[in-house]
Amino acid sequence: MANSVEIKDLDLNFGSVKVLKQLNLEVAEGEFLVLLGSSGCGKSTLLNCIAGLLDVSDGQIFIKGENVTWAEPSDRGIGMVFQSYALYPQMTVRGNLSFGLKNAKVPKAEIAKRVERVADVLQIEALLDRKPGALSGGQRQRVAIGRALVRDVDVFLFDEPLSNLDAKLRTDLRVELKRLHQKLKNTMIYVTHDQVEAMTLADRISIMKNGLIEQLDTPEMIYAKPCNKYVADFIGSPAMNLFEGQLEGTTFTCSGFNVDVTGYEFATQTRSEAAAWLGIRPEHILTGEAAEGATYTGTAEIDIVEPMGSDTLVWVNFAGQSVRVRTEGQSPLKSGETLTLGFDAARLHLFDHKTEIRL
Amino acid sequence: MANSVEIKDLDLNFGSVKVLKQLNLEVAEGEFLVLLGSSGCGKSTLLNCIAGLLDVSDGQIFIKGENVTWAEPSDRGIGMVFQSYALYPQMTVRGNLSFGLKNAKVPKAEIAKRVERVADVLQIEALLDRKPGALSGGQRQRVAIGRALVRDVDVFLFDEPLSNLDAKLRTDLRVELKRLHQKLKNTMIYVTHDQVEAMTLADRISIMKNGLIEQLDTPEMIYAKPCNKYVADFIGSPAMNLFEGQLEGTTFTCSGFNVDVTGYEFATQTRSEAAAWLGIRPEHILTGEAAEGATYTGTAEIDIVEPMGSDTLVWVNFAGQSVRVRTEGQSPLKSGETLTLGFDAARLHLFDHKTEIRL
Amino acid sequence: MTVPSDPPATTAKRPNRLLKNWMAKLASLPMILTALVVFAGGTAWTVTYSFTGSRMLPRTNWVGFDQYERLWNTDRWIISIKNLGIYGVCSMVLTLVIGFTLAACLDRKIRFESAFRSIFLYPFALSFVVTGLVWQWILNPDFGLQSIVRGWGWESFTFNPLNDPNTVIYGLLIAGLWQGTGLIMCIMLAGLRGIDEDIWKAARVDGIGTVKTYVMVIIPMMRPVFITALVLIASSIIKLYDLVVAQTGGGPGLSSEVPAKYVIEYMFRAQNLGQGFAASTMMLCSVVIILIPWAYLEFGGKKRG
Amino acid sequence: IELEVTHWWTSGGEAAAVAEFADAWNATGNTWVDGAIAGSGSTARPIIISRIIGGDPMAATQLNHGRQAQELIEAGLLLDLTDVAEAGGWADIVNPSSLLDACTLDGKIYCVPVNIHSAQWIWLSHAAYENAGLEIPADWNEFVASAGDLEAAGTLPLAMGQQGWQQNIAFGAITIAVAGLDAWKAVNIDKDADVARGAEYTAAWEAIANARELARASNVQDWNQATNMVITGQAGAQIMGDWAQGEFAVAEQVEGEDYSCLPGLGLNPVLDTGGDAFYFPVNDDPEITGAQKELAALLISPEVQVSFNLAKGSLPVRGDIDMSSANGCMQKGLGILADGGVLPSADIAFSQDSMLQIEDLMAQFWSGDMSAADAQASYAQLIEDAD
Amino acid sequence: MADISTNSAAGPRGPKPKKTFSRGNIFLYGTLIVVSMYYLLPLYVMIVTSLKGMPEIRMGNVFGPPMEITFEPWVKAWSEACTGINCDGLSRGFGNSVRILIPSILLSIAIASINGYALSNWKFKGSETFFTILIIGAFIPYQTMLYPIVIMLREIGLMGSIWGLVLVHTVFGMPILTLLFRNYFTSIPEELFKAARVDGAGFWQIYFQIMLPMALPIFVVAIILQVTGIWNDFLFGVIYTKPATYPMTVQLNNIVNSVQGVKEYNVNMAATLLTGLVPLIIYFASGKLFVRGIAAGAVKG
Ligand SMILES: Nc1ncnc2c1ncn2[C@@H]1O[C@H](COP(=O)(O)OP(=O)(O)OP(=O)(O)O)[C@@H](O)[C@H]1O
Ligand SMILES: Nc1ncnc2c1ncn2[C@@H]1O[C@H](COP(=O)(O)OP(=O)(O)OP(=O)(O)O)[C@@H](O)[C@H]1O
Ligand SMILES: [Mg+2]
Ligand SMILES: [Mg+2]
Repeated sequence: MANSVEIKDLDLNFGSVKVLKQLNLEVAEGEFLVLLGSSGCGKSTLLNCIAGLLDVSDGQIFIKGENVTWAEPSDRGIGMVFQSYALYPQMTVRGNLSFGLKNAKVPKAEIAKRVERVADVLQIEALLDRKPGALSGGQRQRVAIGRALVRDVDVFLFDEPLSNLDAKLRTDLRVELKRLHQKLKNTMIYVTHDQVEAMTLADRISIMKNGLIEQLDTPEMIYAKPCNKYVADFIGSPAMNLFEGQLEGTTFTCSGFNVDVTGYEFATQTRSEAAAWLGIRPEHILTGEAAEGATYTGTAEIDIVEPMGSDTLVWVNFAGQSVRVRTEGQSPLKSGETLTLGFDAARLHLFDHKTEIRL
Repeated sequence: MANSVEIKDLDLNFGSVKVLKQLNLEVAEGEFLVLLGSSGCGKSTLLNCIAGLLDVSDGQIFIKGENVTWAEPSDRGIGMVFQSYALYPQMTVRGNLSFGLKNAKVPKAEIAKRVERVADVLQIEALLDRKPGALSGGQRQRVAIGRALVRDVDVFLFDEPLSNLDAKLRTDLRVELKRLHQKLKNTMIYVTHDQVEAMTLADRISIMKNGLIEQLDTPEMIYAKPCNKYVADFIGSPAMNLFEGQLEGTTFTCSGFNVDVTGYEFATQTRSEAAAWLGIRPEHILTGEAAEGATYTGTAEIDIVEPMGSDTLVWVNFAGQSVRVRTEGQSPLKSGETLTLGFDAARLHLFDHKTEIRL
Repeated sequence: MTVPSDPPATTAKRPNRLLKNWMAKLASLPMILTALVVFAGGTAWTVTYSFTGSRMLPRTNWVGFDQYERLWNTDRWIISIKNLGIYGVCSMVLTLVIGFTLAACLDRKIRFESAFRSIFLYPFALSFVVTGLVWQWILNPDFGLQSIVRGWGWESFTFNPLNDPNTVIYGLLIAGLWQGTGLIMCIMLAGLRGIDEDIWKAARVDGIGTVKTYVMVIIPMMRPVFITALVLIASSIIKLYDLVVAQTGGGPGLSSEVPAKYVIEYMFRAQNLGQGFAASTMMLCSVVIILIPWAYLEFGGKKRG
Repeated sequence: IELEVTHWWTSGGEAAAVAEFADAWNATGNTWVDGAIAGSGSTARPIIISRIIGGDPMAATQLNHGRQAQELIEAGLLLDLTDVAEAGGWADIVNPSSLLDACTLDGKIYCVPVNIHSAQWIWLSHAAYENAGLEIPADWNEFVASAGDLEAAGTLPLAMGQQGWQQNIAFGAITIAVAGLDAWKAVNIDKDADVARGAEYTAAWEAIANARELARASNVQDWNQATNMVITGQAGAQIMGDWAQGEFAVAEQVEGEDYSCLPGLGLNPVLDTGGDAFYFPVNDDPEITGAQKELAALLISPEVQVSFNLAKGSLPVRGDIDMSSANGCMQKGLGILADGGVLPSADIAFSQDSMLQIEDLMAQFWSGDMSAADAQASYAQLIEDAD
Repeated sequence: MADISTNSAAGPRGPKPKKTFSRGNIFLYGTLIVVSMYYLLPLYVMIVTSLKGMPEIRMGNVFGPPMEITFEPWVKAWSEACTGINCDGLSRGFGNSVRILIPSILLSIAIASINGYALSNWKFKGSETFFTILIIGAFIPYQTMLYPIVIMLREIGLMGSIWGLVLVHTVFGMPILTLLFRNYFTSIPEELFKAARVDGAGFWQIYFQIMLPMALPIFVVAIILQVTGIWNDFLFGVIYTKPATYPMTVQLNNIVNSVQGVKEYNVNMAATLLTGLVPLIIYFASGKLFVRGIAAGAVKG
């Protein structure tokens, strides 16, 4: 599979601020890559560089094997969708869709055909003669996607396209996007800071922090084997519980408990006697009877119970800190009661204390 | 338990637009009531009426048994927290906290004491001499809460206090709020359109639609026994799957399947031969082996699989529509495969087709 | 995944920096020329010739700082500066106070808002010549306000600001405010409309009175608006000329002279360009002194995206 | 041929006078395009000079002659009229010859003097004096003596427009009357600061300080408004140049019946000989240049001089024409001219720069409470620095 | 429990009764009305005076309504008042003013809007510097620039023509207008611009097809400011043109400043009103748009 987008040693500075630092990225043909990261980490900047909307300070960008580092945005074979839709407010939907084609001097008949096709794909035929102001948020974003689609490009760039929508619409459009990708099989690069979107949409997720890529892997791997503490903490909602302690041989000791981590798949050779972090996801903490046979079993006082309908989040005081536990369904637990907890060694995560890299 | 807030036959019109219509509400002492509803349904309006920031068109408002319909906001014994924080930007945090008290001519020593106490409760001691501009969103909202707290009032009103925060902070502050309520035991009325907040925080949730209260009940009841189709559809994410069909005796028939609803707890006397809606939550659809023994078992083609880390959302084509199924953990299902589904009669919801009221 | 990671041989050249966005640069040419040739060039020219003894025509007979020395030894210049100082401070304060008060009144959801707004704004549509003329007339003691009030029976009423050297500057002020406050009110009103509703609500819940809320909360929040207004007022104050000429002609005596008038008269009536240029250079200096803090506040503090 | 002529003659009498020029020019088959700019010279002068410098000049323009135009001439921007002057024999006919000298630079003539204005006049209102039951004063001293009674009768003794140049005219007239001619010449022509500090001038300044009190209640700005106060009898007198006559004429007042005029304030019957002149900016178009010269000759021609000066109330620049139709004031002026009681005009004596400084001092003095001694000291300093 | 509230159910109900004449309201409207009088007084005086005959004016009372309404001053101001030997009032200047106004507005707004657009969306090295110089230029008293401009106009050969004047208006209108447009265009989401770039639109296409149609409010403000400024301009109009093309204000100045004996106040006022009519109409007509435009372009600065 050829690389659709390839970024080499990309540097980007705003004045003296280095936003992207020697960034390398390869996106395969037809891949759905999600850039995930906290606010200000440089996701949009990277996307803008790929689109040619920002001049890179150093490095090269290839799209479909061609060096486009200095090409105009419109010549790069990309389409882009923005968080704020960025529809041209004074043009009708049809005008919005055909603006780029008109600029490219595509024949009229061809424009009409393409607009029809896209409108059909996105089911916005009925809206073609309205102006963006007369559309709902979801419809607007659909038109914005259509505007990228109609240009028949190889690579789609999305900058948080769903952030402005309410929860319900977000879910719907997310599914539509996924369906669209399955149908079109274009390369898509998608920026978000919503984990659910990242997890559900991506073929691969690239987790960014301060202009660097921390981990680039499939959603499953990122969830199951975060490569460092940052990624572990970042992915998963509610976030992973982390305990600070000592790893001695195969035993992790911290102020409140110790647990035998023999069942843990070490990524590297274990160093004994090292300060380390132990992480466990709220949904992987066993409770009640299930906890009995676990690698480690203990008890904790329940602080807060948050019923969420389909499951319940319980905050317990354990090992001197507030620990999140997620239990299935609606649970009869009450604040102040005692809960039995169990950790399964296979579900643990261990990170070096200093480098924060997965052990 | 006395009613802390009582609203009688409240009407509110903006010109000719009736926003609240003969609304009645009673909030018990120490209760955490969440007003939930889609945008524009009148939640903020109701809250503003309670606070005295809007003049009611008709009806009465009692706080602690006193008729405050015409009282000034500051005399009602309420504190209010806004989505946009609404901090006074040019005053320090201390200034923000003490401004109202100074104005009420509270003695200096008393002010200092109260500010200290609140700062301690909210852990913002270190921020007291900063200005809001130098605070993060979460810190700002904490100060805004502090400003309400410091006034030592009986009723707290929150208007979407967490909407402007990012996901992680939202979760943290949500828990803090819950803890605060457990500690202070004040009456709190909380507006949101985020279900998770509503479910986790509320003692009771009031679901509003077009200025009317649709259902007022505990989170568990609202989730388990939504009183009508609107509430059923509104609560739960992803939303409940709804099928349109006919209820004949104890059998529900629709275009794709029919299911015996004998195990269903009818709320009212069953009318046979009525058009009805059948609803089932994605997390209540049984899959694979578990589905075998269910009231109804069928198969469906998988459309899209969305792994979300701790669980997986599967979209299947079933009975002519796209049906959401939520399965535990990371599932090996793939798009295009066939999935066995099972419905459990006890987990179903039935609504009258015309009135949309729960059967 | 096998990735053909050998970079394609055709490494695109970085395009010439100057030619990048050349169309934008071309389109900005009028602005660049104006900035460089007219404003920077004209200013430099003026400053340069202020060091010459030019009379009617610009000449390069250098005289060093003579013109400045003479300038600061001239009573009229000192009076002009003082007048501008008094007028400037009063006008600045009063324009802001009145502009803000009116805007605040209009912002209180009143009836006939647009009528009031038009009334306050319309003088801005008139030229200073008109303003000066009308007020000169209204303030005329023989048939203006004074005679009316006397006509009502208050015989000892005296209101004759324009003919008294000590008060003439306030006579100018009355007219200047009449014309200038409308625009400031408009700007303030726009600023008030931009204030978050919730701040008002928070203040009401805190039990803070309306006036106190304005003073303690709203005004500090409108700092950028006040800065914009301040800059506008300052620029019009420094340019103050037409009004004086139309209303008082600088009189009685020299009691309402202003620097801009000094510049004009020395350039054209006295035909002493060097002196006029020296005076205008001093004015430019004061502009720069005003502008630097403003530019710092506007552009230095925060970076725009 | 259309010639555009700029000037700042817009008051009633002035406009009537310009109309005489225009009619005469139009009568030759050409067209007079009037470029009047109201206000005083300070409004008009930058406009005129800008246009000349800007290379888009008018065909002819009014300027006070004197030193105003010198730099323009040096820059080669004004048309040399020597040939016209020689053809017309201006050197012989222009009286006094100082007028032509003011137009001459390096032996070449660059302007056409069109009239003589003198500033040393006091105009007295008969109506005001009759109301107060007083005799009409015959000179400045009598006027000062009568002022108290005039004031008692509710009449303003001295009308004074609150502008520096008017006050300066009054100053000049009073110094000639009080300090005497020699002192005046020493100061104004020789720029002798010691004389300006001397006793004669002290007396003059005291007289001025007195006059200031007489004019205290005068709160008009423009000179013709002040004149109007004299015309209507609101004020007893005004010190103003002979152009005030035009206003009396427009108001249909008769010299000797309704008003009186005293040249040199009735004490020292001398007149300065300032006046107006027309300049002709250089033009590329030879046709226009020809017409400019034609106009120059026309302006000084006898008939035009008569009609113009009668309308404007000024004296003609040629001694060889019949002005018998002029009124009494003008006849007085002509008489003084003929007697040679001629002084150079301030326009010629001082640069505009010095003039403005002096006027500023006057404005300051007349409107405030500056003592005569302080004013005299400042004045002497200005004379010392003057050029 | 419930009885507490039932007992007090007799208390206040429904909307809070509002006193129409509350102290606050009296103060508020009182202030507004008093201030309005201050603002309206001159207009009233102008109108009333312009409708009086001279005899009535000499009698004194400027504030009294005319006993006998006459439109003669208006006629005179429009078509008869003299300056020098021309007695055609303001009528001649009106046409000139319009002829000057229209191209000046078009050119100055066109250039300023392009500047603002380039400054907000197409920043290049030094663009902010030029802009800063421009803004400082807004503070320079015009009069001090007269000479340099005369020289510049002479060099490009536009001295004395209407186009020279148009150019001058464009130059001096540029700082404030550019600031307005720049602030406005900066407030338009950058994404829109980026989307257009991706769509292959160039500098002018984005300007004409995307930005221009969105800029109506700020155009209103710009037009209003320019109409006021250019229409009321006297200095440039008189210096950079010639008598044949003098704008109305020059005629106004001539009428007002040519004192012929007593000042004809009624004619002056009529002339003044006539001259101010165009901007006045625009102000009264534009109303809300102006505030909105100011909010969009000035306040965000
Ligand atoms: N024009 C600019 N000038 C200077 N700094 C900038 C500019 N644009 C962005 N930055 C900085 O670059 C960094 C990365 O910005 P970027 O917009 O790429 O973040 P992001 O990851 O997209 O964040 P978000 O999730 O909030 O959109 C930020 O720290 C930001 O402050
Ligand atoms: N000042 C007003 N004038 C007229 N209508 C108003 C006003 N304020 C609110 N409304 C209308 O009242 C209705 C309810 O508004 P409200 O702000 O209470 O909604 P909400 O439930 O808080 O919505 P959101 O979740 O978006 O905050 C809306 O339809 C709104 O358009
Ligand atoms: Mg971003
Ligand atoms: Mg709301």
